[in-house]
Amino acid sequence: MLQVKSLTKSFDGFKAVNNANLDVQNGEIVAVIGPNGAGKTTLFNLISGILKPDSGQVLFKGDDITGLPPYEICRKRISRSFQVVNVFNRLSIFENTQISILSRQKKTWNLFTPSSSLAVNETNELLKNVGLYEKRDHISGALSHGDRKVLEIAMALGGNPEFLILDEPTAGMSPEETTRCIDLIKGLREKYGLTILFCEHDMEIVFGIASRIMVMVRGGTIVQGTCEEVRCNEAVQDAYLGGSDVCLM
Amino acid sequence: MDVTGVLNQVFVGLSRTVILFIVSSGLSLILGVLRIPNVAHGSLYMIGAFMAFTLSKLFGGGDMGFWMALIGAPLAVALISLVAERGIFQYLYEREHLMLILLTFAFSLVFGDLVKIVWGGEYKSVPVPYMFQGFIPLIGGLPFPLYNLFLLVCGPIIAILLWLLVNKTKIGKIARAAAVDMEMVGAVGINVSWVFASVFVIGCLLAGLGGVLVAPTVSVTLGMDHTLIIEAFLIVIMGGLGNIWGALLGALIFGLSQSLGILIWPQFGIIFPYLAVVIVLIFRPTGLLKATW
Amino acid sequence: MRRSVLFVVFMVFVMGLVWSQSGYSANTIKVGIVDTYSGPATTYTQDALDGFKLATEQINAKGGILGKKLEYTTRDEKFKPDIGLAMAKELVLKEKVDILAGTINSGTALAVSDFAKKEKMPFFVFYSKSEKIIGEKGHKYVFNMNENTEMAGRAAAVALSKKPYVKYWIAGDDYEYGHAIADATWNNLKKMKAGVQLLGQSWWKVGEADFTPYITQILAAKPDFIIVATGGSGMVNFQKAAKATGLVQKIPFYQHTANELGTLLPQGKDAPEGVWGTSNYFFYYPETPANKAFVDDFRKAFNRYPKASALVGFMTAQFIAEGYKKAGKIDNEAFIKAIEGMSLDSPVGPLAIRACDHQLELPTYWGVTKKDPKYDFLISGDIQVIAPKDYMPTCQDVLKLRK
Amino acid sequence: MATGILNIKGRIWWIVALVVLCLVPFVLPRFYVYLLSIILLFGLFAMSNNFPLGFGGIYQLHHAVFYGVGAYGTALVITKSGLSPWIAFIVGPLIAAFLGLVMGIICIRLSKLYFGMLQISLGSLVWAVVYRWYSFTGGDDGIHGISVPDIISSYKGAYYFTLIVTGISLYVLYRLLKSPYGSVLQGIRDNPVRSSMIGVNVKKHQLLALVIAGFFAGVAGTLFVVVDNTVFPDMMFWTLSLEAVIMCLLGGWLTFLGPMLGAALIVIIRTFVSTYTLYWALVLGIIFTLVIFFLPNGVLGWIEDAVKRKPNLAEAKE
Repeated sequence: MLQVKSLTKSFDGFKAVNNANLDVQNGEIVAVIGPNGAGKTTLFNLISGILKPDSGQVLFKGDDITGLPPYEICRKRISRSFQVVNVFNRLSIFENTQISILSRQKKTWNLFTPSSSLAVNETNELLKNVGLYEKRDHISGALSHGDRKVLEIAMALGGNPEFLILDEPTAGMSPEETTRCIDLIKGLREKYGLTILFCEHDMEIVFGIASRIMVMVRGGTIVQGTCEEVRCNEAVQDAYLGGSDVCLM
Repeated sequence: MDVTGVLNQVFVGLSRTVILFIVSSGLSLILGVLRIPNVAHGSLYMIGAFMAFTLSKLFGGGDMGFWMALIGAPLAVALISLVAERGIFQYLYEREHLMLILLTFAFSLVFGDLVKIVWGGEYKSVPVPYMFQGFIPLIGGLPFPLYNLFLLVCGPIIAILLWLLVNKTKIGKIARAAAVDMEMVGAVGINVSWVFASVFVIGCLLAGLGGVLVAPTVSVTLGMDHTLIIEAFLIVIMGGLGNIWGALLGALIFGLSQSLGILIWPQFGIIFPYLAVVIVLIFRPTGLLKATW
Repeated sequence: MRRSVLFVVFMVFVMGLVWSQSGYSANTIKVGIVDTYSGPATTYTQDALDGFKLATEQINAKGGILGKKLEYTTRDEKFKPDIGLAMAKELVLKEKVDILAGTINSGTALAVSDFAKKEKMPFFVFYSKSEKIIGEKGHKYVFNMNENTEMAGRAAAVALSKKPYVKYWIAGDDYEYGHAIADATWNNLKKMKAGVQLLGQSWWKVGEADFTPYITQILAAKPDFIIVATGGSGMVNFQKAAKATGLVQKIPFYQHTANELGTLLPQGKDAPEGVWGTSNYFFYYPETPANKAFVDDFRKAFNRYPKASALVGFMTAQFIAEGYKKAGKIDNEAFIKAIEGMSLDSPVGPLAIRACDHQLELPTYWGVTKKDPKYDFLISGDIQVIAPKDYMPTCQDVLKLRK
Repeated sequence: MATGILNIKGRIWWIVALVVLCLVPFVLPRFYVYLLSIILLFGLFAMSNNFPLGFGGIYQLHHAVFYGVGAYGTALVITKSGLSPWIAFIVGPLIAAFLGLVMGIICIRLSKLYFGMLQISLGSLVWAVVYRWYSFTGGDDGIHGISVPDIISSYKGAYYFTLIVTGISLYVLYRLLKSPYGSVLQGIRDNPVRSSMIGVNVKKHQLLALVIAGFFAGVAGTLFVVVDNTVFPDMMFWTLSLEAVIMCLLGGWLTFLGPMLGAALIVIIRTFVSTYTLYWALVLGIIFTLVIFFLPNGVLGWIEDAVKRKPNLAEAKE
């Protein structure tokens, strides 16, 4: 479904992403792992169009989407969430989600119909699905960290994506929140038939839900494969464990 | 216009550049480190000029008066800014930029009226010190005022001093670090608040210095802050926010496009500096040199 | 809580402002003065106001007008026409003044003049010099109490036509006033003296600090004489630059009001000698008892010498008082009728308001700056009087503009 | 957000306010009628500034250009062409909107302070041209005694015209803010990156906001011509723009009616303080300082916080 071919991006001479390759099949959950600063977020930004790559290619369903602006990419039904919470802080949960749905319905140029009469059912349903319906009128800037992370996912889902990119979906969550969030992601995937690409530090989660794993170090792809393949790969052990002979986890 | 004329124009543009550079480097310093778009910077420049009038009169109006003003007026301005920083600004560093623009604009209103109360509404004239009266012939025998020559010498000296301050002193290093990551600097046990205060005061001192230096060449009036502050902001933006060399480059472009624009299209000479800013920003949206933020 | 208190105090303050009424008593004639009392213009506006104040005190000491006291109230428009106009409206509609006066700002003067015309309210223009005020935009209710650009230009042309200069250069502040003065001087000079030629022009933006580039340009062209059309702080700035570059020794030049106290006083003894200028009043000329009395009174009250604008303010109050006295009642139409063509004694001799266009007929003094041991600033020497009849545009000419 | 026009309870308040405003000329002396006209048109000016500023997160720092260009457009059509003033009233704002589009296209690539500064430079260019093009714009003196149709030339007439036009403009602005476009615009204000990631073309939406703001600033400028019959270059000087921004911040830039309140406060303080002292700018400055210190969300913003209104989404229930 998504193919990343030798993607490269540098900032002031520092190669944040260096010859990264990735392949995601339809219906998979693929995790990207790697130490801090390995370029995971930059990779996601390149795929989602926030950054333009220096070289390389991103193909989605066979179409070249390299360097397209984010809104074009989103219209191809790729959505993402952010590592650092990125919501509309001064608006309510309802409005946050509604905007996302309105945008997908191409109603953002509608200048005079009141928003309050548009996409209300869809928004409510989506909020019920992610478990935020009760808090729909809360201003999102005042929510707990966990709720905002979930709101991010709701907003990403508002775009009715086929392909969902999650950047550390559970970062900063308490253990209970994390469990809930993982269950939510699994449930949503089945419900909406999503293909998911995500990155995560918590190896338990990664090995728990990912069908395949891509390992990044210093901007480049070391290996991509199933959990077992990755677990005992030497290069990965080098990167993570300083070359000890134990398989990860 | 022949070559001498153009050259002459360049020299004149350069002396204007010096004033613009001194004032806008102070503004840039404050913007870069403290993130305050200080609209009241122009008022401090004006106060500097009025102070120069008072001090030079107090010391007899001659050379002595000028040198005393050159030292005393910027210090007085620095004192005013210290009071303002400790009293008000230090509580507001976290606010939105718009709020700070508004606050400093409010300050400029207050300063404007205070100047009127203290010095009256009439315009004042500061004499050119005796030692810089007269002129020297330039290429082609055209006269160039000695005082402008003095300004041309001042510019590089101040630029170098500023460079030393920012790059070679402890406070400069801390300030640069704080501009990038304030929390980090605070975390290693440095009193950020006082670093900020010092930077603010130094920036304002430069505004006052600009005011003193410009005073002998113009009539010192209320409202001289208005024209200057917008130019200073444009220079800072054009050069790259917080970048001292950017301020120098911006001031050069501004000063020269102004004096050379007159040669090209006398009637609309006024628009050339603005045009220069527009062109620079269209092609280099974040300024010519690297901004600190 | 603290905020609530602050908020309430703030709102009460605002409400109090709205409902406040300043003291208005039926037994006064109230003049509303809108002018700029901050910025460079203050040099002139403060004297106009103080001249007005002095005359008011003298009039009231003599028993006022028709048993009423003359009063005035001022507003600072900060050189902004929109604020000036709003203030004029406030003065007329809320403060209920009987007469409007003031403003050095032509934009404000024209805007207020238009308003005065609608309200049928007499409006005395103090010190803005646009010829449109009584020319193109002139009407029954507006009076111009100082010279306008056309008059100043003509006066200068009269004096210059007697000089031997042929090759001229024009330079000035690039705004309405500068162009108007330059055009008036040059156009009239061309008519009065055949063969004069214009080598070139240079215009700089208002508030320009550095004249050296222009001066070098002018020096290179080598004209015989320069007409410099500067106003406000540009007067001083240019004189400073002319001295610093030595221009004043090389090529003579003329500035309207160059020899006036407002231009020379701030420069002290550093002002350049040998600059030609025109002015409508000097405190040291003419040396008549009337002028001496005015200067003494003014000095006693304000501890400084009066400038040209002081005469304007002083005479405006006099005309208002005498106008009402002659009309015999407080009525705008009767007042205007009374004041048209009225002539009053002034420090510079009798002055009349011309009936046709409501212009005060002022003499103009041509002269050159020079040092004087009596004062620690320069004064005008070689004073040559240009009488109103010799330089004022005819009624016909002015009224033609109103079409 | 202010009480909605879109629900019934809100509508009643709006109607009450409108009726009161309609009756004002019969109760108050002429001066207050004039003052109210000025407040309304400055309020509209400030609110049009706040549309991109408070709801679009765009640093619209030189809004006065559009106000001035609208006013000059109207004035020039009236004085230089033989067209009916009523046509001029439409042409002025359209010119302002067009300028909004052109300047928007140039500036929109930048963000925040850079945007504002580029706008100020471009605006200063426009100002300089108006300031010196004597033959066409009247130069620094401006154009005076612009005649408007008799029906709106009296104080009352001008007031009612201002009231009606401002009322319609506010209604349109309100509808815009409550529309999907308005929601998206506020989303962009809060988070442009996120907005683009849900499929919104951020720059294009911001550009439309600038055009709308330019148009309504032009409307306010036209109203100024109707009320005061004059135009001058100061109307597009940058200090007036800062004043407009101040009106927004003073009244509450995150509220709909805040800028109107801010405009009212500034006009009132300026008018009445100046009758007591020549130092009215000092008083204004001190008041601004106090407001920023104690009421960072502006006066109306503070009232809304104090009343603790939860975001009213009752409207959203179908």
